[in-house]
Amino acid sequence: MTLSLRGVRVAHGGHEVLHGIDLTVARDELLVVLGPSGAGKSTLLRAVAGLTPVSDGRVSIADRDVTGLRPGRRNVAMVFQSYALFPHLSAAENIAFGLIVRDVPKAEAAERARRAATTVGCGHLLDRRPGQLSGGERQRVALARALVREPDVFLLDEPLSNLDAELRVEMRAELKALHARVGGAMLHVTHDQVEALVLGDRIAVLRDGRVEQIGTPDEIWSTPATTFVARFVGSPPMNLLPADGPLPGLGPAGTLIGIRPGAVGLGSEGGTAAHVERVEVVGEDAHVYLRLGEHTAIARVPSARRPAAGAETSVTVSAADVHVFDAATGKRA
Amino acid sequence: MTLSLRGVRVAHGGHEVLHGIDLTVARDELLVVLGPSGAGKSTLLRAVAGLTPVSDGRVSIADRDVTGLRPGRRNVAMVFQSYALFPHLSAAENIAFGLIVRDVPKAEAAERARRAATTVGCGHLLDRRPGQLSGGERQRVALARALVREPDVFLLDEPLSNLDAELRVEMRAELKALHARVGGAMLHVTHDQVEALVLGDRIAVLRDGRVEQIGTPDEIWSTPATTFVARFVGSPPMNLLPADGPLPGLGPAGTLIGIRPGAVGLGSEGGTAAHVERVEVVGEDAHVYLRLGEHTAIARVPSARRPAAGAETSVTVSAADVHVFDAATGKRA
Amino acid sequence: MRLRTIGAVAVIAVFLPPLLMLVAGSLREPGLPPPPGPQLVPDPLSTEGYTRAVDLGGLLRAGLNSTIVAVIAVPASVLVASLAGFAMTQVPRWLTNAVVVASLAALAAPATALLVPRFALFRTLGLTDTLAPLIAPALLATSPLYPLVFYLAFRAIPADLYDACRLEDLSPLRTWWRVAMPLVRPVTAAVAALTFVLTWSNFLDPLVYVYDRDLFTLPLALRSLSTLDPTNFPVFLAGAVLTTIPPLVVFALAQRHALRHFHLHQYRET
Amino acid sequence: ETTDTPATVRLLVFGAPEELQAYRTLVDAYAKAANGARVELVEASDRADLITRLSTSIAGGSPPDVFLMNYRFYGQFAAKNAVEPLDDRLAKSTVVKLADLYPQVTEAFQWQGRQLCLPQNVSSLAVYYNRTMFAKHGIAEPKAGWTWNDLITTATALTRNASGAIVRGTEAEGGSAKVAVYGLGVEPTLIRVAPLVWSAGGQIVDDEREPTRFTFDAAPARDALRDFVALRLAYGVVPTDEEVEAEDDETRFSNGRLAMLLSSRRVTTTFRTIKDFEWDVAPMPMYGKQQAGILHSDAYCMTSGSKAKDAAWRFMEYAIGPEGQRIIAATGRTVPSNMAVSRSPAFLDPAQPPRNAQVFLDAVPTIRRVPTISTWPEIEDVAEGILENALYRGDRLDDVIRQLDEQTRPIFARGVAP
Amino acid sequence: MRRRQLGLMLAPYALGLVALVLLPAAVTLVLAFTEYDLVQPPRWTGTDNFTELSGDGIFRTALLNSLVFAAVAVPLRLVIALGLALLLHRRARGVGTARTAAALPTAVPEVAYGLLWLWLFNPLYGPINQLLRVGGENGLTALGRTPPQWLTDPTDARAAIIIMSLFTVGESFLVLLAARLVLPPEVYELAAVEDATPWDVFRRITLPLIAPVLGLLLVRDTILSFQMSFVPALVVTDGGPPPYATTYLSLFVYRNAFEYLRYGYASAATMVMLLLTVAAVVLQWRMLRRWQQLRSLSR
Ligand SMILES: Nc1ncnc2c1ncn2[C@@H]1O[C@H](COP(=O)(O)OP(=O)(O)OP(=O)(O)O)[C@@H](O)[C@H]1O
Ligand SMILES: Nc1ncnc2c1ncn2[C@@H]1O[C@H](COP(=O)(O)OP(=O)(O)OP(=O)(O)O)[C@@H](O)[C@H]1O
Ligand SMILES: [Mg+2]
Ligand SMILES: [Mg+2]
Repeated sequence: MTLSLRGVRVAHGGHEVLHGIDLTVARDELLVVLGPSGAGKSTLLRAVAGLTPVSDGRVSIADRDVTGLRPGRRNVAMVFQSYALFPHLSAAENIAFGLIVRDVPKAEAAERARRAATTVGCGHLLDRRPGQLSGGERQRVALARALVREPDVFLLDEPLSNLDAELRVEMRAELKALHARVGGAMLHVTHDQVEALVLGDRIAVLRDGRVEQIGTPDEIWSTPATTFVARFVGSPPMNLLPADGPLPGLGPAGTLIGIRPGAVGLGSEGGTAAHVERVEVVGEDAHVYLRLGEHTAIARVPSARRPAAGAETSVTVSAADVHVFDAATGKRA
Repeated sequence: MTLSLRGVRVAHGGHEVLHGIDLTVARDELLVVLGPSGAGKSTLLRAVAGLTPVSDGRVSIADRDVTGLRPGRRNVAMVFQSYALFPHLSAAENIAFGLIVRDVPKAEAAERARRAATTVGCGHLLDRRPGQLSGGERQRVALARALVREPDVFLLDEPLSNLDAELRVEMRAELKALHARVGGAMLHVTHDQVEALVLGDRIAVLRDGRVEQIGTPDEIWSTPATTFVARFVGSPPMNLLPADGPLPGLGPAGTLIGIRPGAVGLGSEGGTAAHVERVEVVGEDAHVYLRLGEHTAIARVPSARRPAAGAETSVTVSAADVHVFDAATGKRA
Repeated sequence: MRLRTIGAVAVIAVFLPPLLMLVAGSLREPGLPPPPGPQLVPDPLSTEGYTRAVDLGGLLRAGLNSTIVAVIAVPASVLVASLAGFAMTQVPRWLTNAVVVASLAALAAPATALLVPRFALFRTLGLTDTLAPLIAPALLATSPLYPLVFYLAFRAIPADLYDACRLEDLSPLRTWWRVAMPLVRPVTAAVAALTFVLTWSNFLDPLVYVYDRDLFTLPLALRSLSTLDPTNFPVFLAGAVLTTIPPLVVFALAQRHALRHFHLHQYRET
Repeated sequence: ETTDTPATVRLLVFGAPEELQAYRTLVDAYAKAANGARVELVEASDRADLITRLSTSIAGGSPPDVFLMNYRFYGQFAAKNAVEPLDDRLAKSTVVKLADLYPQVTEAFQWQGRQLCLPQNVSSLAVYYNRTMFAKHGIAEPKAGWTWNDLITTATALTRNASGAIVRGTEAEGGSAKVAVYGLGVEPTLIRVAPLVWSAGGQIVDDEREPTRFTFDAAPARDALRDFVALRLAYGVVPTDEEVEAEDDETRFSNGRLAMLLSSRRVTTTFRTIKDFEWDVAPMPMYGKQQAGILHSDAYCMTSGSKAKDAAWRFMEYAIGPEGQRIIAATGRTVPSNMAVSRSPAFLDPAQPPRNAQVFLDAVPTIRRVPTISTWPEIEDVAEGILENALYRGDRLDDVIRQLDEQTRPIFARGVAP
Repeated sequence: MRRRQLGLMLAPYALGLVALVLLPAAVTLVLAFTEYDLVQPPRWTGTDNFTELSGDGIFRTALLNSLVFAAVAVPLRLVIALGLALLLHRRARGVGTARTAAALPTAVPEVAYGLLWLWLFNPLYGPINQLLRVGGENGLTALGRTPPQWLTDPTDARAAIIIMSLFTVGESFLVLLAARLVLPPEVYELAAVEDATPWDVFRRITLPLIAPVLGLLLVRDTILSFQMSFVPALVVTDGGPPPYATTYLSLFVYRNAFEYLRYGYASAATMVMLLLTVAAVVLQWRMLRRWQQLRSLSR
């Protein structure tokens, strides 16, 4: 059940939102779509589902051109960013909806709905209406509704955004397990890079309606194709400095050097002098905001070894940790 | 403008959701409310706003008992988890709504709305209706709408959940700056612990309608009051093992020992033997899922130094990193 | 809340008295010279008006006919209106516009302008002097207003819900039944109650299309009672009260069971 | 059709429920008498309903076979050939002869020399009066030969306030609210004014047969109109329009607060329920030199589109015959058109008020009628509005007459004469 | 299949619309150019009927009456219906009863309703005038005026017909109530938090959100006001007081068509009535658009 998009363009009333997307999701692959708010992630999913007409290009599922096919014929399941739960149906009925309308026997549908609900941890809420659920609970119901079927393509639009960390980790594992069991192409939109890195077989980074880079999490992480990808993936984002800036000798002139905060060493001898402007403690880690002359940089250090705000320190970077980008195009050099 | 809750109870049709919440948010303090999905976070906010009646207890704002007051008289601004944007108004009109109904002159209201929108990065969307915005864009409009006023209390219900990491970091900084400027008590609901740890002056961890612990981020992190807080804050969550389990000698018998994944040392000599079941790479870090006899544990190591799945390794833990909990009550021992 | 109750009481105080007078009048004893003005509590009280109204006006038979007509026409109207209203949200824009314009034009056509051509139509079909012409307006939902009302209601449902249905490959008919209809229950209740009243009080149609006294509906029977002598006015009023009771019950039921507050939008979508 | 399979005859009538009940009895009796011939009664409530039904069904091609219609309104159907002439059938009939009926009324239904409808009743105006009240105040009851002056004197003497003192119900003298009992009730309509005009030897239209205009500008008619209007404006013996709207004349009479009422036979049924006082009828007073009454009459008409004319005719024969007339006379509402029946106890029944029912029969020879041109209903409607304002508001007589003329002339012009 | 199903869903209504309304109405309108008395076949007369109408004083009066009625009653009725819907949309003690009470006058058969008001308006004994006379002397009101002569004074009679029509707003009321009930509660919660005054809530939230329904009802009421005044005028005032104070177009048409058998002439009047309706609707539409544009300008 490969899913492939060829030159897909989508416009919202004259204003083009997707500018020719090429994308292939292999059978049984989980592709995470990552991108800033407003990049066109939801629009991409809706185009695949057939809910938004494409103005140009082709969508095919399992080698079948579905561009002109109505949504119901594409055999996809979707979690809407807005959940789109039916307010008049209980959680159980919402989840079983797709089965019931496909004439799955009532008892079987109820049983499968119950199982799906239990998987996403809302088995105890089956009798409630959406109006009586908390935000995260609604999202789980929406997720269960998509998971209960076995479609060719799963389209999940930020399905975990309203869940807490623990549940999210659990859900990720469940999603991965489910995908392994059921197969089918899975397109998972998220803005959470951890989720993207952990979950994705590959990641597509979207920016302003264009695919900026596609690759495995490792590729995306270790060889970001552009400064945009480099900064977008990773939190705090990668530091970008001119090669002839405060940390010279790490890249050819006219390029930008990128250093992830974790690769910024602090306090060792012989480094570049830096001023600590602010320190944020995030559990075991601390984010240290540094001033290097006229430039700023962030370092991530274990919070036990963090400098105090206002202190002077020194910065060392090993050349192996440096990414080099063309200053003009932002492309990886 | 202190906000204080005394024994607040809220029931949804017979089913009690908040079981007596005591909470004080000092003037100019930012309190983050953290808790799993369904814990009652939104309900708490709604009770403060006066949208959900409390069945017992008292809410006071700036030393004024507001329990019986209608929402409009409490001078709070709120971001709803579901945004609650007016579908018929443009983003600009949505943002300016609270000003317009307070008879702020049109021009001034428009100007302030524009500024607020720019702050949250949706200045270019002012003429759009909510239906023409992406999920994250809607959320930003909702946020701008709350920030445009200067109320006694800000109530933000997961205001950043649909934003990407970069924007989120930006927004956090903006929120912090705004709060520093405007003052007032701020109650910020989130399920994102990083957000909680970075943003909060203090954090209240909610569980099943009860406050499990309140404290500064540091207190919550370094001295979690219960195993629940310990596991909930931190991702991957803290490992909990019986004191007389695979890693003996770290706590008195009958207790549980808690070790954060980052504190689990791998591969050094003389440790306890462990089997690597699975490895998740999350950028610079790797989460290593370990089997220790009949127990499991997670270690967080730099991804460069991660073991391979299936490998045998050894685990060492320094006693200083160990949290000890009562096995029966889950309370910190 | 308390204010609302005061408002409600005020509404009752304004709207109910005229009808109480109707009831009071119906309880006068027929045959007495009529009083110069209305009396709030008639003296002597008598229910003879009711007995005589039922006899003289043939109210039982007429009530049965009215009931038959309503039982068929009201559900049919609601069905036609809601189906058409739903289809209008799904068909191409130009067609929707055409139907809206045609409906407004139909609304504008006065009943008197339709009587004669319709009579010819029904006669050609052999339907005069049956109840069919009285049920026929159900074909256009009793009034073209109602499909339009349904159309607006269906249009206000968040598009995501329709999208979810399209994904599940639900046919329009099933989307209508399973999702759209349950979400507009207050509208359905209102339209059902209103079509009931319109059908129930339809006077001109039976006057023109029905000859046989055995097919008379309540408004005709009532009209006949209205020609009674002034001394028998209570009889007419009793008939009016009896005729008003079913719509009253329908309104009460509609407002009890369906016009409750309905949480349609309690989820993320604006 | 043959006599073996009698076609169903549709009879369109209007009336109050009791009246309709009488027609049902008639139809049933006919069915029995005619061996199961079937007549389906199509019931309308009032004249407007009846005309709506009749016209739509004629237009739709399925008219009733027989309908009942007042002579003042049948003209529009007659002029459009919607009514079947009956001369041939009358000539052949062994059951009904025109001579059995009052000629004054059969003539009303002749159109261009042909008999179109068969009248069912022949009513005329009479003065209903409250005998008990007359006795109480010691005032002589009206009797044949009394005059308009007598009427005014009597009415003035009977117009009294709550304490029984004679008052004059004109606005000038302190408001009409004080009047408790009025002397006379009369409607401001053409058919109430016309008899006065005729009595004075005048005409209401320029040509009885082919009228083109009202002639109230000529002396006797003008005077009659003036004297009619004076009832309210000069003498104050009739209730104000406000009072009439508050309580119509029939009700006022029934409640014992109106001494006399000018009306046709129609109100008899209602008045028979009066228990508090005795009442009776008197003939119309003489306004001018001669006695003059005005015809009130309905007739059975056969539609020319009927598909069961023979059967319909047989029913009409029955309805106009003694049997049928007796059944309808029993309602008390009508004066039978069949001379024999009208003189029988079926009508004159002394056990039932009014005792003096003979008044109606005595009036028949003096009865006249308004023109029957096709647009007469419109003319009456227009005239009514003008007369109402004349009586109650006191419009200037010249204006009234001018308005009557101007507003009706085009309608006269459109009319088709018999 | 989807298309066909939608077609089938629309079909009954479309059939009813065409067969029961549009075609019959078209036939009637064609007859406006004929002389037709419902008995004899129609005779083509071109625009004669319209020429005659233009000189017909009764028609002009009826036209004026209808326009005045529409101009006064339509906005009032809509405002009342909207007020009722907004007052009674939330649950509280007595609201259920009040809803039924407000809808009830619509349920009373028209004939009875007319007669009922005939009582209420009774100039001497009617409760309305009795109420107005409270505190006054000699049958005058407390202000020393004579109470309105509902049935005999032309202006008062017109007012009476309008007042009657104000009580039968049940239909608009119920439709608006239903429309209000399906509005999203969350935006109202937000408005509550922002302490928007009821007026602001009404003007800035409720009104724009139910504007489509309101617009539809406005059009419908305008259309109907040319027809609706029929039974009350017939039963209560019988077109009077003279001269034709409450003769509305609908009554004029009815009388001419069915009482005077001038169907062609009545059709011509109907045609004028329709044109007038269209003009009114178009006018309203343009005004609403102007208002919307103004609103968007003021942003
Ligand atoms: N109207 C209601 N009726 C019944 N139960 C309700 C209702 N609203 C909320 N609840 C329940 O109350 C509990 C708390 O809900 P709340 O919305 O406060 O959770 P939350 O902490 O905000 O969760 P989330 O992070 O998922 O938004 C949940 O278990 C929810 O199911
Ligand atoms: N109906 C519409 N009309 C006009 N523009 C629209 C419409 N829907 C979406 N857009 C615009 O298209 C762009 C892409 O929207 P989309 O919803 O795909 O973003 P997204 O990547 O899902 O963002 P988010 O993470 O915030 O949900 C956005 O800039 C949005 O404003
Ligand atoms: Mg999106
Ligand atoms: Mg919540």
